[in-house]
Amino acid sequence: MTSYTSIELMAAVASHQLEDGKIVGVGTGLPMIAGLLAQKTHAPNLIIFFEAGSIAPQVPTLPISVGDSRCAHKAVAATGLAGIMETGQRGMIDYAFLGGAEVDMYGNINSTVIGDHDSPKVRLPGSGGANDFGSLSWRTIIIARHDKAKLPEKVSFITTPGYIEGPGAREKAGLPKGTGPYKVITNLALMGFDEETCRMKLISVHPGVTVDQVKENTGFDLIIPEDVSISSAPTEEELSALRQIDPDGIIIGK
Amino acid sequence: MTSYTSIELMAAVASHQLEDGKIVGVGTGLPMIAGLLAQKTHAPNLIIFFEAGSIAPQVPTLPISVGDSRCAHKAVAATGLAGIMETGQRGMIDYAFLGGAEVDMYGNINSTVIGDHDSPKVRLPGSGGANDFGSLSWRTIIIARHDKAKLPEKVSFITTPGYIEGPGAREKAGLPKGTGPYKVITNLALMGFDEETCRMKLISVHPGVTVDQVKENTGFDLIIPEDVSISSAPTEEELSALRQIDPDGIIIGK
Amino acid sequence: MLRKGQGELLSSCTVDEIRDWNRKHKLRGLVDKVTTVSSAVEKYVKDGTYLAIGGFGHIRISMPLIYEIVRQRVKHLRVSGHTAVHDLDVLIAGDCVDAVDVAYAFAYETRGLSKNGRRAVESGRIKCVEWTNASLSWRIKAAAMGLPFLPARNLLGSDTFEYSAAKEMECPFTGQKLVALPALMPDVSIIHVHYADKYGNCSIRGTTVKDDDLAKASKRVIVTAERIVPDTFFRDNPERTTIPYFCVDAVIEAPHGSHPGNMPHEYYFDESHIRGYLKAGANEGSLQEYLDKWVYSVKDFDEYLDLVGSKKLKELRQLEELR
Amino acid sequence: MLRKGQGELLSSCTVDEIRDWNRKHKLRGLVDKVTTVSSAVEKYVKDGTYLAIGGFGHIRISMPLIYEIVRQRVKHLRVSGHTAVHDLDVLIAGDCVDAVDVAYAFAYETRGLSKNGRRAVESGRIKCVEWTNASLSWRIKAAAMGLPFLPARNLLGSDTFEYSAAKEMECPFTGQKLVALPALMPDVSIIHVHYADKYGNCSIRGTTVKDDDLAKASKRVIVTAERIVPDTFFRDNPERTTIPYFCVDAVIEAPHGSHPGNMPHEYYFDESHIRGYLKAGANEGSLQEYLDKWVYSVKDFDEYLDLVGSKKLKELRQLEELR
Repeated sequence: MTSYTSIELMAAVASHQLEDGKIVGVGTGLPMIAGLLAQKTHAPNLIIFFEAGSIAPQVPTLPISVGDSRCAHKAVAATGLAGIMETGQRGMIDYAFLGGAEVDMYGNINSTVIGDHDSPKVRLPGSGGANDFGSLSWRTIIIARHDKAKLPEKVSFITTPGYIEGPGAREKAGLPKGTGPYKVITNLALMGFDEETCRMKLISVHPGVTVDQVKENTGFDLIIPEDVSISSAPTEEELSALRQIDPDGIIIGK
Repeated sequence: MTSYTSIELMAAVASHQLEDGKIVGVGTGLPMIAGLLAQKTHAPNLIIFFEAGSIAPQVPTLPISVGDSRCAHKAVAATGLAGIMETGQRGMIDYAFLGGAEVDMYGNINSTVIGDHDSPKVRLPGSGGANDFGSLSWRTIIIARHDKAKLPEKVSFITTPGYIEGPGAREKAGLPKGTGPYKVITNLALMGFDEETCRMKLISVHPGVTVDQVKENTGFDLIIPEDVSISSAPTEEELSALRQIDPDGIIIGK
Repeated sequence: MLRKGQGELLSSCTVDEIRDWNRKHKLRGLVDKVTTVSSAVEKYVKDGTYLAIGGFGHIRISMPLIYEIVRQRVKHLRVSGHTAVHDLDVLIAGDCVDAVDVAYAFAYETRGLSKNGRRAVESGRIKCVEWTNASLSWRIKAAAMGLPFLPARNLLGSDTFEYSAAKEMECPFTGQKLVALPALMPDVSIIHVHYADKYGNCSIRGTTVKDDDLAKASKRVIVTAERIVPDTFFRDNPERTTIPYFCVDAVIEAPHGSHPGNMPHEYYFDESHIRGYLKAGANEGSLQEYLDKWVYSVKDFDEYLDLVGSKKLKELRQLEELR
Repeated sequence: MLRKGQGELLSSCTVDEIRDWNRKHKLRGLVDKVTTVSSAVEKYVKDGTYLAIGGFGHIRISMPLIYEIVRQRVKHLRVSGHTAVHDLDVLIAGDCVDAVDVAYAFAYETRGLSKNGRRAVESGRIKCVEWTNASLSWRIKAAAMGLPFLPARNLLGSDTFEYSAAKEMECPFTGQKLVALPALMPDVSIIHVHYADKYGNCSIRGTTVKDDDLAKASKRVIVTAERIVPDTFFRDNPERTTIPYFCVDAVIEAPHGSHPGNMPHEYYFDESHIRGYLKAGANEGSLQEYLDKWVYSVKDFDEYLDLVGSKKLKELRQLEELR
């Protein structure tokens, strides 16, 4: 059996959510890796947008920032933050691929602050482009660590709205119709959202993980359907592509 | 005595209204000629904007359109209509230099229609960039032919607002403070606007023209101050510059 | 009391409609979009289409597409007339147009008014809604930004406002009066550019007028290009991409494509052709003769260029280069 | 009921003020604006200035100006933090900053959080108002367009909105709920570019982030450039002018000016320098040692580059060119 790390597995599972011939806006870190992996495997015509303004680049080696020169390498167009987010605002970005410190049962994301906003316990970076991508793209894919603290019933601060308080809440708030969280990928499982209740539901557990383990490590009542499958392990092809993308193991580990 | 045409005189008088080191947005025809003449005489660092998007060009020969390649020749920047008008909207355009089919006592300009809008006697081109330049620039300079029909008490259609109905009307309408018509140059005279009433007033009559002639050819009660002067005739230097700008006499005549 | 213009909104889709349109109909991948003028017009330009044209009325206009629209006898177009000149006038001559969002139209700048355009409006054949060049540019920019409207500070206090479809509004922060300009999303835009690749990336030299925003705002975009170049042209210098490929639905190579208009850095106006056209516009008979010769009797733009002649094309290039 | 964010508006001038400012203070003519880093900072960056920084936090940032602001011990800055990274962090280290309009700050992307930045916020030394990258970009664009606000469709339904100074509004045409973003007009912007001429025309390669709008939105703009070039560089290809000269108040030539940040097409990150800085940020003592060595003990950016060393600078260029 092939050996792989938890991060490699997450990257592979994440990459499977992306379709060929679609546009994805990716954030720093694992989302970037997953996008590049999809391009090298099942989605060669997947188009990546980076928020600083680069459109469809040919990323030559792992970038450090979503705005650095690697991310704009051989792009077909160079624009800016407004240019990217306006493209999203008019419905051209299919997938937003975001990370978050906390994600709740409605897919709301916190990346701003733990504790009181004005005298915080932990100050996090803030929205960056996450709120913009998450508000304006059709489908938001979220990557997070899986434990009770990171997946609470309610995030302490909604940096990027998911389904907010449930069905209809996004539309009522004024967000574009038909948008919202789509998938959540953690180190334990792949999850989606229940169409009726907008609550997070389990889709598959990663190889070697049990449904009970997932439940125990989730801070809210996760919907468990009858047909929970097992996430596909990364293939040899995917693992070798990952090592090409991040040869120094900066994100996927050594 | 130097001989010159009425158009040459108007171009020279118009050019005198422009200051060195300022920005002017010019319309097609005589305004363009007057701007180029100012650059070649007393205002070498006058900056010309053309509405199609060209900034500070070095116009090599008389353009046919404000958007043609002559108008963008050796410009320092090429942008578009929005780029030019947004620069005006934030208060960077000092002078707008416009023509008009009708101009009334408050400096309102009609270039849209004579007669009823929906079944017009004469359909004219419309605003183009005139309403934009005239609304957003600090000072508007207008060039028109001088007769009772072209200078009526009230224009039949306000394409570009002057002082509308008098003092305070621009501000009340929501137009930026401190803007409005500044000078009117016709084939008979140079006029300005009375600060208190916002009504057009005579400044100088062109050489050989009497104050009575001006009054007779004006469709409203023009304010005649005590100290009406005589407009300076174009100098030899100005006439030779005009012939360089328009060697074929397309606008200034043969 | 906040006023509103009494003009009709000639194009009515909302931002949510355009989001859905973009989701369903606009290709995202890098796909070869090279086609022909006739099939692009056949596919996208229907009777009643709301059409916008790139360039500046007689500068950088797509004449192959305009002639083909006339040749295919498309009717009832509504047209965005931000400095519309020869582009709109030829469509009016071909009786393709019912209504115009006018900023500047029916005239040829220093050459004066167009008898053909004036006749169409004064006879009531064409309906006019009034705007200004900046208003139309900002309406297009609103659509390009995915917004239902943009605020602005022009138009206020004018009859241009009264005969537009704009509204007054109050600023949520300062309380000051502003004009609200509704987003303009053309059904089809036709844009002539200097360089395009087969995917639709485009580069424009000189002023863009409003074509970067126009390509983003439109449901369908047909591009003609002086030259089709490899995509490395853009990938080597992504700063020069004026229009990104995913805005564009069809690409056609069309050298001299702006004739008799000016194409910056390529060729200047064919003044004798334009003056001949304007003279023909004096009455319907001579105008139809013009169209017979230059549009209906030629199969396509290549045949048209043969009629213009290589000598003339060379002269126009020399004129542009100030030789 | 339309909601409004409870955050403070850290910059408060209105569009009418900015129009008056632009009328009185911005030069229109083509005037030589070349100066030095120290005199530009002395002249324009005062205690309490609202500052915006071009580039992307650690990419294309003007380090000569940032170091000089620290060196001149400017205090009580309010800073626009759209993906603020090393630029803001060094200003915080120098105790120059009181408040931040945060979109992204106090962190170094894949390198993780900054202890220095976090400490400043968690101790209450720095006040945060929440925004997003697009919100700040659109606020800047509103000012660049001469508008008091721009509508948008982000921010809604989030706590980011609640802790911002944005407001909800209704679209005058569709009635739909939108967010209204107040214009942001920085007192001073500092922007590092690839090419500038002495008048202030600038060209940026790669992504512009928001610097074209930022230059237009700001009361004062100080530019550092990798190279000062003759104005023919722009006049020969006016398409490449990212920032027109009349936006700019001061121009300084500063090769390697983004070090230790990345400058696209010029040099990549000096990763060991940045990691050393982040390590020094663990406590105030080591952070002050860092500033002593790299900022206070050097006279200017030339001396700083000598400390970095030619060998390192060459390596960073090779790294950028993927050699």
